[in-house]
Amino acid sequence: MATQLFYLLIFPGFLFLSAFGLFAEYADRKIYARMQNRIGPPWFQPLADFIKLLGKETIIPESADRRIFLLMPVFALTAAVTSFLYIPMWDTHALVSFNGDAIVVLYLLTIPTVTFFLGGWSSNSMYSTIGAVRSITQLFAYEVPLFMGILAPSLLAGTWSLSEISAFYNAHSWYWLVNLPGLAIALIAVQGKLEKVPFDIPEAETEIVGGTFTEYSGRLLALLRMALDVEMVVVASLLAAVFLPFGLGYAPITGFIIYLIKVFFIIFLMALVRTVLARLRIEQMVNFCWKYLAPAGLLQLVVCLFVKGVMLQ
Amino acid sequence: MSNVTIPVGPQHPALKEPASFKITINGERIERADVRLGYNHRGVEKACEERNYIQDIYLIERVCGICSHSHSTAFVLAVEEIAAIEVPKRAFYIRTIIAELERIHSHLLWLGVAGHEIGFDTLLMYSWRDREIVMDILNMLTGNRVNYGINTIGGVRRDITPKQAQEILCGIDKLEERTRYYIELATEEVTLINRLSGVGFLSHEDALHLGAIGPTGRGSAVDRDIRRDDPYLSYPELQFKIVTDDHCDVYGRTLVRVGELMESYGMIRQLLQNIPEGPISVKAPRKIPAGRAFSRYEAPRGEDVHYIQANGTDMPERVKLRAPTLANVQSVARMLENSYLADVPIVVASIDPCFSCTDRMISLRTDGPGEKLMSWPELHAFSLDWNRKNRGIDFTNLNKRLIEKKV
Amino acid sequence: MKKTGKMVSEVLKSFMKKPATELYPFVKNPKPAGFRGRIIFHYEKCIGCKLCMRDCPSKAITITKVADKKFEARINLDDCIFCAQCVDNCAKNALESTSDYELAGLSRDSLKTVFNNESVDNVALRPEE
Amino acid sequence: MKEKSLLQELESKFPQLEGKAVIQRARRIFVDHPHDSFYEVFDFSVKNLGCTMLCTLTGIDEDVMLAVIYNLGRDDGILINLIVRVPKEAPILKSVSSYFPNAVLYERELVDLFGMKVEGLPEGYRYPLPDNWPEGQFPLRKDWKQNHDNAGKEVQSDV
Amino acid sequence: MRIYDRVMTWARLKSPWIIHFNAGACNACDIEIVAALTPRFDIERFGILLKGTPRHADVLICCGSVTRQIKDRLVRIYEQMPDPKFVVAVGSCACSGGVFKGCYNVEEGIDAVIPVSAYIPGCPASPEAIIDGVVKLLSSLEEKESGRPEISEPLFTEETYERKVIASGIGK
Ligand code: SF4
Ligand code: SF4
Ligand code: SF4
Ligand code: SF4
Ligand code: SF4
Ligand code: SF4
Ligand code: SF4
Ligand code: SF4
Repeated sequence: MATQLFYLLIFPGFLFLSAFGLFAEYADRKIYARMQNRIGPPWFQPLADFIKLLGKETIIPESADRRIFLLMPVFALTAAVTSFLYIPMWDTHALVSFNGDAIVVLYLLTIPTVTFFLGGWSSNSMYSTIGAVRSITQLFAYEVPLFMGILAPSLLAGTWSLSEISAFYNAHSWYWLVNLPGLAIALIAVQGKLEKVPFDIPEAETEIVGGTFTEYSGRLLALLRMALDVEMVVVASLLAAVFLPFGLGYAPITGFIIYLIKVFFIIFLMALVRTVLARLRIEQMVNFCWKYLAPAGLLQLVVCLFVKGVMLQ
Repeated sequence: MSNVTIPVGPQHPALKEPASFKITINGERIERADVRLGYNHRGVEKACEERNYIQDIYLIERVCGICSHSHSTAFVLAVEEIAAIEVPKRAFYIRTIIAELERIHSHLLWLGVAGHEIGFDTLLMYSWRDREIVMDILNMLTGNRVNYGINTIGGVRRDITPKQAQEILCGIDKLEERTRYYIELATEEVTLINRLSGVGFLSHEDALHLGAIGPTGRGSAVDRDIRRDDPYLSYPELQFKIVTDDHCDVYGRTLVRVGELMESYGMIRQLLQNIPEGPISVKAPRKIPAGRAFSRYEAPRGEDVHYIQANGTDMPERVKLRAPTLANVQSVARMLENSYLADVPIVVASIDPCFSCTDRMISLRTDGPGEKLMSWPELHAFSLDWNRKNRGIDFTNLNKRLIEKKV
Repeated sequence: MKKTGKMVSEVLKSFMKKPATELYPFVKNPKPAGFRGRIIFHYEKCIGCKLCMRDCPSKAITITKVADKKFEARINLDDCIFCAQCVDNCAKNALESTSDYELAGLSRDSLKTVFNNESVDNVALRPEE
Repeated sequence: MKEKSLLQELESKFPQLEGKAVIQRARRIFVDHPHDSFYEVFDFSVKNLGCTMLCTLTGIDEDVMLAVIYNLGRDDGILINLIVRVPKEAPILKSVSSYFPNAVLYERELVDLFGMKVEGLPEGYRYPLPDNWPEGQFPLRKDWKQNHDNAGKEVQSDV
Repeated sequence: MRIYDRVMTWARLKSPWIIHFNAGACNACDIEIVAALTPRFDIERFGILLKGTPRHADVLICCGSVTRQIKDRLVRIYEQMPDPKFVVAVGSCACSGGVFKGCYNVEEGIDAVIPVSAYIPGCPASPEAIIDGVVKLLSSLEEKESGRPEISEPLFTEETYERKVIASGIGK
């Protein structure tokens, strides 16, 4: 029980993830700034933002649905933290794993989006409502390619458990190369999940102010931002585990460093995507996802099946 | 989702300046757009009548901080016409150089803002970084980054030294190279093109009918440019072409603006090459004889019109200004019809609106399909009410809080 | 050719390059000669003609007589628009435009500057400082 | 000269304009005209003299009369400025927004700042002035004064 | 609680999020504010982020001479910001009305409507001057900030507010 609590609250649970999330946000912002040829924030910036928001007045709009408005940020954070427990880091084993956890993680990762939707909807402000509707619309569009992108490797590995997927690729080196197109697909789809350019449509500042988050302030906003940060780490780790499954099984320290390098590499790629692209319109985004991204994901699935067939012979 | 009205502005991230657009949407489509201006009305015209001509130059310069030189030049040109002042040629050249530098700064600024509106912040960062080159040049020539204060009645206040001329040319070369890159970017980057083309469509006929001017009109193939049609300053002596485009959408307007940038570089080179020697100003009387004059000026956003009536004292009898944005606002409402909510910022930005000189309001009658018709006062009341409840501070609640505290 | 990700190479180049940022408050770039910043007043040159007051667009400058042939200038930095018209108007060069632009203050009173004959070295007396 | 021929065309159509229309300088024609046939002149200028844009409407307070200048622009840069005067007591104009949609804005400005009445002006929001601006205050009229005291401070009145 | 206070003060000084509001400015100041965000000046170095909604902002960066139309919006934005909050007036117009002082449709500066914590003169205030102003504001807070948010009183009630609008000298 005690160790489990330790896992859940300290490492790799809440505390570690929070710190990691904040640092990842820093890395993301810094890389973004450097790509734009400016200096960017200092290293403690996300932490300062977080603490400052904790100390600010929290305004709950008159017309908002209080309970939902208050609960949603907590839900978002919890879901994001929980999903991390299933993801293998340096070992081929995650803390918790069972056959099918890949699916569970993907579902857990949709929870923050749904909570953003509910939170935005409950704030009962026009901007938030539109942001909320957009975030749900977009969820349906990117979720399918994301699933296909991530499921292709698991098909090839023949298991639905993330740990086993890692183990499989670790054992059969170079097979992961087959999945690189899947990485590209997932990278793009994930921008939607994290609400970043080109899919930051739900919070498009120039159109609908702050989107779903317009009415949030103070502590609640801090939690929401934290949830997004943690989600970023989880997603990066997930992609690293599934698509870059090499260098596993070293001693914890070396393994951890390799893991960090992979995660930051993924974060770098994500920052690159958002630096060079313009925001799409919601209907362009849906179109793009169904017309190009989903078929590409399908193709990836077929390729994986084919490779598997060859391999079995 | 049924019809929802969202107010955009007057404080809204997409608008650097106050104006309020009331947009009725159905889902993501716009059914109706109303524009309300006037938030920036400061009463400049009245104030001009209460100040002397010298003070007016600075006041009028501050009608707008982007085309500050446009306004002040249009003003001094009209005053000089009334007083029949023979302005030295060199002064005209210097004014023209500043005018074109201003156009460069304004168009680069627009490019960045447009990038920002479509969520392409990298473009904002890059184009504004490059804009600093021209800001430095202006700072060097005039002593201020914006609101240059270079004009005075009878000429200009500062000369351009050969060394400065050299620096201008050097900066222009750098900018030209960067602009090439932006042109490449604008014609090749797919996400950019997707967000710009087909958006904010304004047909050639509509543009003519609604009197669209400047890049807004030229992006719809309206071949109008005061620099050629009603030449002033040193433009008659310059070789340049008027950039037009027949895309009739935001993309067309973008191409016009980057095209004009290239033209401006050419013009500045010609000006610096041919600038005549001589004095930069003549002494002007403080009291301007009675008379009237209209001056027109092609500002970065289109035609700027000034009317001055003098009555023989040192203060004008009447100053009237018509800024380009005012003429283009009507076109915006037309462009917004039937476009996506996501496109509002970029469409509005595409006329490069500046309301500080404009501030008036228009109403648009586009009755979208299936729309509940609301009378004006109704709509107004609805939006006010809505605003109170959802966005604005609810005063009633504040009152309650206050009363509770007191009791 | 139309393609996406046109900016990748440019962006990666920027990533490796030194940022374009100037480290302003820590490193100060000199302003160009002729920069129009804070106006200062040389009291010994002033003859009290008040031409500077006449054309000031925002009525920021006031010259008052403090003693025989001695004049004091008040320049309200919160009003002044740094147009330097007063400098142009002054035939005696009693006013001068400096390149000082770091003028922010926490109260409006701190923005009222007074120059009088006690300030021997002609430095602005900013009340508060 | 283009301006001359335009002027002749105008004068041959409206003989009463003889001597009222002047070419102030290249590309600037001023037509000072009594009120009764004003809209015919306007119509003629738009339809037959090639005026394609309305640059602006300029109101001027001339003591007992209010003057309005209609600045019509041609594509070649010639401005035809038609002046009309209406008495301050009953300043009534007709809307020209059917010719130029843009005119709505300029006319509203006249309504707001000069207190003109414009017939045929479509319904809409108030002018450049705020909604809570008092009735009957027209800031651009010469006799209008702000109740500011000399220091530029507003006089506080307890309304 | 002292540590709490110190940490909070530190965080607050390192993370001033701003919202920009144009209260009838000529645009030059607005542009200089945006320019301060771009690579050459990059105020994200100080942790400053520009936010679109007043709910997320700590500092209201305000320029312009406050026209009558915009006045109630300005108050509304100010009221929507969560405490603690600060207002910075950028440009001569915002400080005092500048050249527009005495125009019939303007108030005289931001502080005629809402309390202002720092004034940055200039026309327009250059990005450097804006950075300088923000740094001065922050260092002054460092000295006196207690760390705990004070909840500010609402400025106007509906009635007093309306009265103020009506009362403020419209021409006779
Ligand atoms: S430029 Fe961008 S960051 Fe600045 S106010 Fe506008 S939307 Fe917000
Ligand atoms: S909008 Fe026009 S009337 Fe209003 S202050 Fe500006 S110039 Fe004057
Ligand atoms: S139209 Fe815009 S840019 Fe031109 S003077 Fe007016 S405000 Fe300035
Ligand atoms: S159009 Fe815009 S930028 Fe130009 S003067 Fe008017 S408000 Fe300023
Ligand atoms: S010289 Fe100047 S100060 Fe002296 S009387 Fe003449 S105008 Fe006045
Ligand atoms: S113009 Fe010069 S000499 Fe005359 S009062 Fe002003 S400062 Fe003194
Ligand atoms: S610089 Fe301009 S505003 Fe300032 S005091 Fe001199 S004349 Fe007045
Ligand atoms: S202070 Fe000057 S530059 Fe800034 S908004 Fe006012 S007039 Fe424009």
